[in-house]
Amino acid sequence: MGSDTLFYLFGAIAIGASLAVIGQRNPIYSVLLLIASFGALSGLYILLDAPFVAVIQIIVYAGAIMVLFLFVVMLLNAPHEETEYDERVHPLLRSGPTRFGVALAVALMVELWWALTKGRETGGFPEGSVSSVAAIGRSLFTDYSFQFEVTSVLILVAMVGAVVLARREPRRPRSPGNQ
Amino acid sequence: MDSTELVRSLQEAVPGATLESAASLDLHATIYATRADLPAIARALRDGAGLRFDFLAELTAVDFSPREPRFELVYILVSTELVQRIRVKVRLPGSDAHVATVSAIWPAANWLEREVWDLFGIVFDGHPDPRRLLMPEDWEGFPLRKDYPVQITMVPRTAEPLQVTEQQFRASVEQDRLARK
Amino acid sequence: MSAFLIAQIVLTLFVFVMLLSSAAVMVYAERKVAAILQQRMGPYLVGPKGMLQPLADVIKLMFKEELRPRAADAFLFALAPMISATAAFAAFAVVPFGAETTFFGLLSEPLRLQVADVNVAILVVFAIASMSVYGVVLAGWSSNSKYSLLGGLRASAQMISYELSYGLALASVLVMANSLSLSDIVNHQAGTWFGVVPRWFLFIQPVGFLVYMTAGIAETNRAPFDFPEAEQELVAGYHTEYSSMSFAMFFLAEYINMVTVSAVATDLFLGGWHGPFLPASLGWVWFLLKVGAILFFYIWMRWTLPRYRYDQLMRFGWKVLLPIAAVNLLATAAGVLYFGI
Amino acid sequence: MADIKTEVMTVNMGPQHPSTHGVLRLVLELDGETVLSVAPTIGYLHTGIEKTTEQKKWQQVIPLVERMDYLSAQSNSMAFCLSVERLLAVEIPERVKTIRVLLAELQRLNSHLVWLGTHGMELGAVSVLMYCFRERELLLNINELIAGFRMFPSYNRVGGLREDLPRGFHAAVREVLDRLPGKLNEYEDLLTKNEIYIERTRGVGRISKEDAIAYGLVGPIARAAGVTYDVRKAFPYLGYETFDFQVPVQTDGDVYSRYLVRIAEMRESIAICRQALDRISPTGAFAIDDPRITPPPKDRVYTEMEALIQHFLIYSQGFTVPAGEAYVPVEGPRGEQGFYVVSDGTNRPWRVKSRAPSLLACQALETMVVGGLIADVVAVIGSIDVVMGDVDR
Repeated sequence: MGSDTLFYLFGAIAIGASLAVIGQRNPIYSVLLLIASFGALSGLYILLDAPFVAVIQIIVYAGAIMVLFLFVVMLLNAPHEETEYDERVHPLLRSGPTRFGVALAVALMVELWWALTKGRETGGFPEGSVSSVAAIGRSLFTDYSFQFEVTSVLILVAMVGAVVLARREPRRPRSPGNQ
Repeated sequence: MDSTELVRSLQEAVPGATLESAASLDLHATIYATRADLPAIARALRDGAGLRFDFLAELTAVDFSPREPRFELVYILVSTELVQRIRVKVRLPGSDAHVATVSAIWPAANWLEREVWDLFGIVFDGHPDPRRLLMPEDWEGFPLRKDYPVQITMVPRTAEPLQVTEQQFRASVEQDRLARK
Repeated sequence: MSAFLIAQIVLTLFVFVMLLSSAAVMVYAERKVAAILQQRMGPYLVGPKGMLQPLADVIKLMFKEELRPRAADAFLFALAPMISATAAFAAFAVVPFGAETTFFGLLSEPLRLQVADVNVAILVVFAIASMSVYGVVLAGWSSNSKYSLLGGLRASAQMISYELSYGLALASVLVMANSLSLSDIVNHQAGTWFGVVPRWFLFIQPVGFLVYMTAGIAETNRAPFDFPEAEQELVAGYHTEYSSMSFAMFFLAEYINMVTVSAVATDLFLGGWHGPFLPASLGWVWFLLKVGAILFFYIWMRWTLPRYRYDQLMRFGWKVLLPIAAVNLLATAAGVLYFGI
Repeated sequence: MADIKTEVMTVNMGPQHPSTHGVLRLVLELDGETVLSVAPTIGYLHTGIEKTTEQKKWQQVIPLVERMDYLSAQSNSMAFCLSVERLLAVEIPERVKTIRVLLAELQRLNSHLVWLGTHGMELGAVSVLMYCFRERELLLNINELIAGFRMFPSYNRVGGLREDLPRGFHAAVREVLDRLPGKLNEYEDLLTKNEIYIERTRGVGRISKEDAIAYGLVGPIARAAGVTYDVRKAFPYLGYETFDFQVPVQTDGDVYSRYLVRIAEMRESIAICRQALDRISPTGAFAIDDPRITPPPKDRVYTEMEALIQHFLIYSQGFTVPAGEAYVPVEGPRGEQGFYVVSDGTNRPWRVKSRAPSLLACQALETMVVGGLIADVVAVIGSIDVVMGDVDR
């Protein structure tokens, strides 16, 4: 099997699974399809001769972040998406968050188109710089050290924010007298 | 402390209460109280100086049917502080067997009173949770009464196997799904 | 088709069969060791000294009826044990278990005793281990049983907490060996210091080894960290509703995961197949001995210690183990920079 | 800021669950794994023994009451016999009293061993169970030796014992008593200083001294909370005042304290057993000499007409007990235990009520469990040592 076939296979899985993610009513299935999509993506990375990135993709996204997603979905015990809207109304005509979603989708499309056309102009990345772990490490801590540190700080801020948001006042246990 | 002495100190703590001390074979101080006086006496027994019966060891009833008054409630109390025991008894008529609860004074009485209600049908006024304790909730009759037959064939309904059809089961599961949605 | 390729295929099949039988051996060893610890007989009826007991168990499990709760999610319920078992087998693929050998001249070029030699092997083990949690979590969720759900929730929380320490403990070894390939790491540990002490990373990285083993036990859901099943609390946790072969797959996965964790620990910290007295071609004997010792330790722990409590484990993971692992990594990196090991 | 909305999960723990000690059912409301409320439901083992006793002759009640609290058979039947003997106003021989003390203490050891084993197993230390049952086997062997029955010997009789002690009794008991202290050290090695065990039990299932008294808790649970009440010391029976022993007390009222109290109690029981064993002569009176109550020895039944008639009367008619009521408390393995017995002067009891320490312990479960985790529920149920046969009767 040539690498072209593999590329189309993984690509099809990635796109198909991603589309199915938003088509699912059951959030658990959505999460699983997203994982499948990540798996296909990491297959694509391997085809690009970047096994390190592929494995990291699995460890970080599929192995850690999606487990958290699944945890939350299970904890909320929401087997089906709540459908508040009337099914007969066309999605684009519905109010509130849906319109916002449509706007976001349009923005994403435009960005994607822009990025693809731009990418073709610059001609992609230099060869061989992504395959070796040492090379990745070196470029992260030399050429891109500022970006790396900024990202770290950003994640730290997000983490602190999450802790603050999720913190709850300690629940007072009910005493047996007052129930 | 023997029963006459106890009666005297109780009488001081609850003036106007009708109390009588009774002979007992097992050397337990035993007193009879009336239904009306019970809450005041219970409080005095727990808090009174020289009494301090903080520990309700046992609460049960005896059915003396066909004698009237039919029921006798028995409270066995222990003072862990002064190391003494007392037995307080309350006579209840069979026609209207009810008495004030003491579960606010001794929390231990909660289940014990439920058990007495369950098995003897004695009502405890003001009980926080007046349900059956040992028998199934839909049981009829009070098994430890003397007029309750020893051998009966009564099928507790809660233990009957649930007979549902396939469709009913599916509908129920679906309903549950909808409810959880 | 070259002899080399055939050898490779045979090797792969061999590893697969060996893993299957290692689970059987583990079941027998677990029951026998537990029995000895508890001063009783253990299995003794089936076969000599009860050695065929695992076989009897397998046959029994195969002929059991496969039950599925009516309200369960059929697809995921069937999928979950497969994920567990597949992940367990896949993780071992990149673990080397012996030096390169030509099988006494049968092969023209030396064959590495490893199913797939990937240069990021250690990360692959780690990635697959992190995927194996899905089997447990999905089993818990799809059973539509509250105890199973609690087991699944515990599993996911536990995995996330312990993967970090696990990864950091691995990283400190990677820094020392300066490679991501398990074979390189093992070969880095060949030889001895002063002619006596083997050059195992265990002696330079005792803290790393402890962290790795603790996190490894938590990752494989073994006592005293077996919260997802915790039969005294959650009945049987995530596999409460499973029966027959689907249950057997979880069982199999648990034992194979133990073997994998032990094998990786041997490669990382105990010098893999390097050892005195034996020629290099028989290195796998040393490997087996070391893995066996760690597995015995696993069983010993299980039958001696009470179970930890779930929140205590989480607190321990985040507040004790993770800082220790992080400090250890920093110290290792500093040491490597300064001494240039 | 508004709370994140989380759903409370209702979990049915029992009546079929590996660690609810039989058929106790707890309806738990959980927030994550934190217990918000617990509603114990009992009655699944309700066999109506109290009603049944009213149809039985006095001596027929003994095997019945032994089956209530199936881990302390000897204590049950002894407490019942003491109450009936009080009604009959008979004084039993000194030797019988001492034998009863010995048997009751052996029963306490037996019960505590089962408790320790199951408690250890529920916390995941499975080997402790095996070790404890190994020693319990020896105690059951003693039951088998004296009565031919291991769990429910029915060896106590109103007015004494069924028969004299068998040959070799002293040696058998002494062997067990010599063996036990070392084995207790073994259990303590596994648990007392075990970091995981301490973390699992210390501060868990705490109950205050005041609550313990108010909820009618007795025995090791109350003594772990600082209550010094022990029937053997407070209201001595069977000559307990002549024995030299301590009542172990802790003050924390948590699971760990209960464990320490029970372990210390086992050591005290061994001491009492040794003292009792020294006092018991190998042969001697084993029942009162009262033809109304005690059947004549077998050799006289076979040779004398009067003895045969007496034997026949006791086993067909039973004996009558004067009208009245009696309650003699004893210290069973689970605390104050006793039978409130009412007689109407006939050969059958009018009412027998067992004071069930386990029932009240179940009731207090709520105070101990709420606010803890689901794993603590298991630890607490184990630590209060409920016997469902005693709860439901």
